[in-house]
Amino acid sequence: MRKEVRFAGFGGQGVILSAFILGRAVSVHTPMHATMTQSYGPESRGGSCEADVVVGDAEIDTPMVTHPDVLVLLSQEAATKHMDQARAASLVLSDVDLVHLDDDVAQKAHQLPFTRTADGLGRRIVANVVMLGAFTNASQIVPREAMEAALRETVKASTRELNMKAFDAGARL
Amino acid sequence: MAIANSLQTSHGSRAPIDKPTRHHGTVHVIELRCKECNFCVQFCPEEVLEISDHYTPRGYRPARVKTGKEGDCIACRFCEHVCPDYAIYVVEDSP
Amino acid sequence: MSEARSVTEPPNLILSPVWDRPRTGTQFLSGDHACAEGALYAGCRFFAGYPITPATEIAERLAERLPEVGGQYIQMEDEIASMIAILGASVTGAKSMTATSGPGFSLMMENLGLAYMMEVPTVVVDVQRGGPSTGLPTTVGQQDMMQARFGPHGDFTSISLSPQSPQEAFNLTIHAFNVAERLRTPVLLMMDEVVGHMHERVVIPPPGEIPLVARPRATVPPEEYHTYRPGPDLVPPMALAGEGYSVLFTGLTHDEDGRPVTTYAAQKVLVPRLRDKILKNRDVYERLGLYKTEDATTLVVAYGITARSARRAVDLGREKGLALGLFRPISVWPFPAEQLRSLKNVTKIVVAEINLGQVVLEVRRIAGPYAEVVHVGNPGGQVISPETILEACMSPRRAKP
Amino acid sequence: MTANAEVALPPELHPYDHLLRSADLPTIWCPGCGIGTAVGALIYGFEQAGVPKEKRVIVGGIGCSSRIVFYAKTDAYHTTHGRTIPFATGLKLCNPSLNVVAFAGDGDLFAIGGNHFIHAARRNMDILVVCINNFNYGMTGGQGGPTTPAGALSTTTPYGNPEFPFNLPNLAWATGATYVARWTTLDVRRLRNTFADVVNRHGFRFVEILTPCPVSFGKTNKIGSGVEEMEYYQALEVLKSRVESTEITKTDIELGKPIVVGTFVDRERETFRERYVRVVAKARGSKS
Repeated sequence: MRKEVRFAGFGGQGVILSAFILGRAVSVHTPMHATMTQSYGPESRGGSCEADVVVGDAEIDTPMVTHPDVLVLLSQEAATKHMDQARAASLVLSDVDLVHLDDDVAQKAHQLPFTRTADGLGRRIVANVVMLGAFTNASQIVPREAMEAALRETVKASTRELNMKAFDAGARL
Repeated sequence: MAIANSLQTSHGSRAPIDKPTRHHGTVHVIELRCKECNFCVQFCPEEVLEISDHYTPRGYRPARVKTGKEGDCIACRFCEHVCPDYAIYVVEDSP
Repeated sequence: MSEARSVTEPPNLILSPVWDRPRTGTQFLSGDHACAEGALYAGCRFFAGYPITPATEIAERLAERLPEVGGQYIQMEDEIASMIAILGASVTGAKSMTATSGPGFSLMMENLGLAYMMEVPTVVVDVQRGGPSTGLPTTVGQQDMMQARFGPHGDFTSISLSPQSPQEAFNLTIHAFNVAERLRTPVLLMMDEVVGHMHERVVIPPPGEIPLVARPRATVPPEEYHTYRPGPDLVPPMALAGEGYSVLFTGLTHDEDGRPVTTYAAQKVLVPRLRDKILKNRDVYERLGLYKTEDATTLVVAYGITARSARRAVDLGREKGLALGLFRPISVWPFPAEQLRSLKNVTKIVVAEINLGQVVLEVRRIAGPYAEVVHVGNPGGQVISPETILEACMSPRRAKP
Repeated sequence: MTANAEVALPPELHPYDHLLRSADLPTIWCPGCGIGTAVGALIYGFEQAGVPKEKRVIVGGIGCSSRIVFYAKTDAYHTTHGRTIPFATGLKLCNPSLNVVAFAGDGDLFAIGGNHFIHAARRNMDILVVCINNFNYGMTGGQGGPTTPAGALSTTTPYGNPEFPFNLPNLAWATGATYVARWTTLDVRRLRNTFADVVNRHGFRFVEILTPCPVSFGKTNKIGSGVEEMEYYQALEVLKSRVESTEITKTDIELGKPIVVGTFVDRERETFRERYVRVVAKARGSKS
């Protein structure tokens, strides 16, 4: 089994952190293997941003993602850039309020209100965690307990409760 | 030298740059190390030293104590301290 | 702080280095962070560096971690200062390291040469990015491999290691320190941007599980000691600063006492020994990764991140019935020539590396007489895909001229 | 007067022979060069201050001055051009019990190594930096450098130096040195006392020693031999035992003009080491 997951959005949305949590969940809390890579630009905020995670039951050879099985689109720029990949992907998640998809892709995509849900929790910054909840549910790549454990270990203690709430809200979307 | 001369440095200015205790000493020269730089000769406050007339195997004429000045060393050790080649030293005579 | 120190600790740090904060167990780390943890595990307690992408995370991790274990991090004014500061640290017995990328690596060359000449153990990490010059600061390259081999002026022999994963970055950093100490020589860890930034599972064993090697030390009294008199393994035992040996280290050509003797006679004793010390101790550092090479007739030679594409290419080729194998020099320099020659069935070698042809020159020198040697690469900026490597494996043999 | 040339000398004659690699004497320095005088003064300082022999470390760069490592019998490291200070930095940090002196020339410390000097001073690194300032690159035959006086002749300033030199005490003061003195090799007794005073102190200490370079600088600039350059100092020296910081800019060196010597800076500042030990305490305390 080899699953390629791509998170795409803009800097500041927690794209890389999302990939990190997924990678950590797999690597530390399951016997499976995961490799996380990221596009790394000079800008840390605002620019386009991608992070990839390859999950496999054997050691990952090349970590480079070319045909993502799962594509998470968090900005219009990312969606436009990756529309063809989205067409080929077996699972697409997007933020319904930020991203407009081509009709054929929209039909199969999980278009969900990540940002709006986070705003509902009072902190837009946890939109990515809402997304991770939805992703975990929809993708079935990694057990929910592993994701929750990785999330708990990654975020600051002071925001743990909020993050767990956001994850849960995402899983229920 | 020209500039130094223009400022009227004379041999009379050969005062030590600080005050030595008045003692007497015996000067020793390790001739093989001496490079004839003249520092000791020039700055000895008692003008005890001079350049000898023989050559070391390296082609230098080593410093030596002037004949008749053997008792004039005041053991200020300026020669020993200023010598860049560790070629001269003073043994203080026991009082 | 406690005066008690474990045997793996450098002897002289008054800050009393301790190893009570190992971050052991299963972690999810970048190659850069794994390298930093490897250094700590190996007993490195001094890091001098200058920030540069994509090696900065090593410095950042060590700035946080070194004081936790009683070690020292210092950010120097440039890479020149960083390189020589770690030599100053090492002559006291401390295990020291710096980390940089291409532009900084260039600045380190002169003092890297001094380390070879003075036989000072230390570890230099180069997380390679695309060059020349500022080039592609945030993307991958493997273009410093010949600089690792021949960067400093004069004759010397480089030991360069190249990890393909964060776990290997951890393990090879420890190996690099062990080799450096054992042979009294700098060791280069030639990472690349992808391995440096990529995160994977890294398992850090409890302290003591991976053996650590200490440098040969002076044991005779000072009056019998000669700073550069080699042992039978050609490595001179080292007296540290402050041990009362009045040691004399110089970058000038020197005799066994470290005295400068700038003659041909002295040079022809010293410089060949520095070479032979490395070449005759291959078992100390040589590491090789072989994959499906037993019956391979076409071999892919690749190191670092490229080796992982190459492994996929081998699998894809095998699915098509091709007898492909992967030859992965983990110690790239000195190149494991004998092992390459021992693969008797090989008639074609594809060297894949993210440059326009560097290690391929050495492979061609070794295997050119009996195998067709093909290079597949790019000028930096992107990992070579498995498909590209496979294509090179499948392309028809060139007609002999 | 003792031996003549043909008589074998006892191995130890000079009182410093046991502190020198005396088998390698005479030194390579030219007749009339003052570096050996400065080396002797430093050895005296170590002795007078009671620094244990095994704790003495001298780091040299490249150039005539760096040759100290081949004559002074201490742990000695002859490194690369300009890099004395960062080498000494790593060494001192990893064994703070050592008494570390970076001993180098004006070109080494202030041209190629200038950046290291200012940063080590800024950090207040715990080392003594000794600069043999002979106003030119002596070993390579007398090229102009960062301390060559304006208008002075050298092989690379054949029409007179168009550049202005560094005022080293001013630079050291401005960048954070805690102790700054300037002497000539003629002031050998004061120089010796200075070393005796500062080798055991903490922080970044800087001693500039104006030194004759008869073969390169002296001859070219019509000052003459080593002893004549010493006389030149004698004529021009102005001793100021303590220069106020606002006055330190008035210690520039110009050809034929008075040369101010003395102790210019003597102040307390926390050292890098002291501050870093607190970093360690914080890192260990807050993470346990």
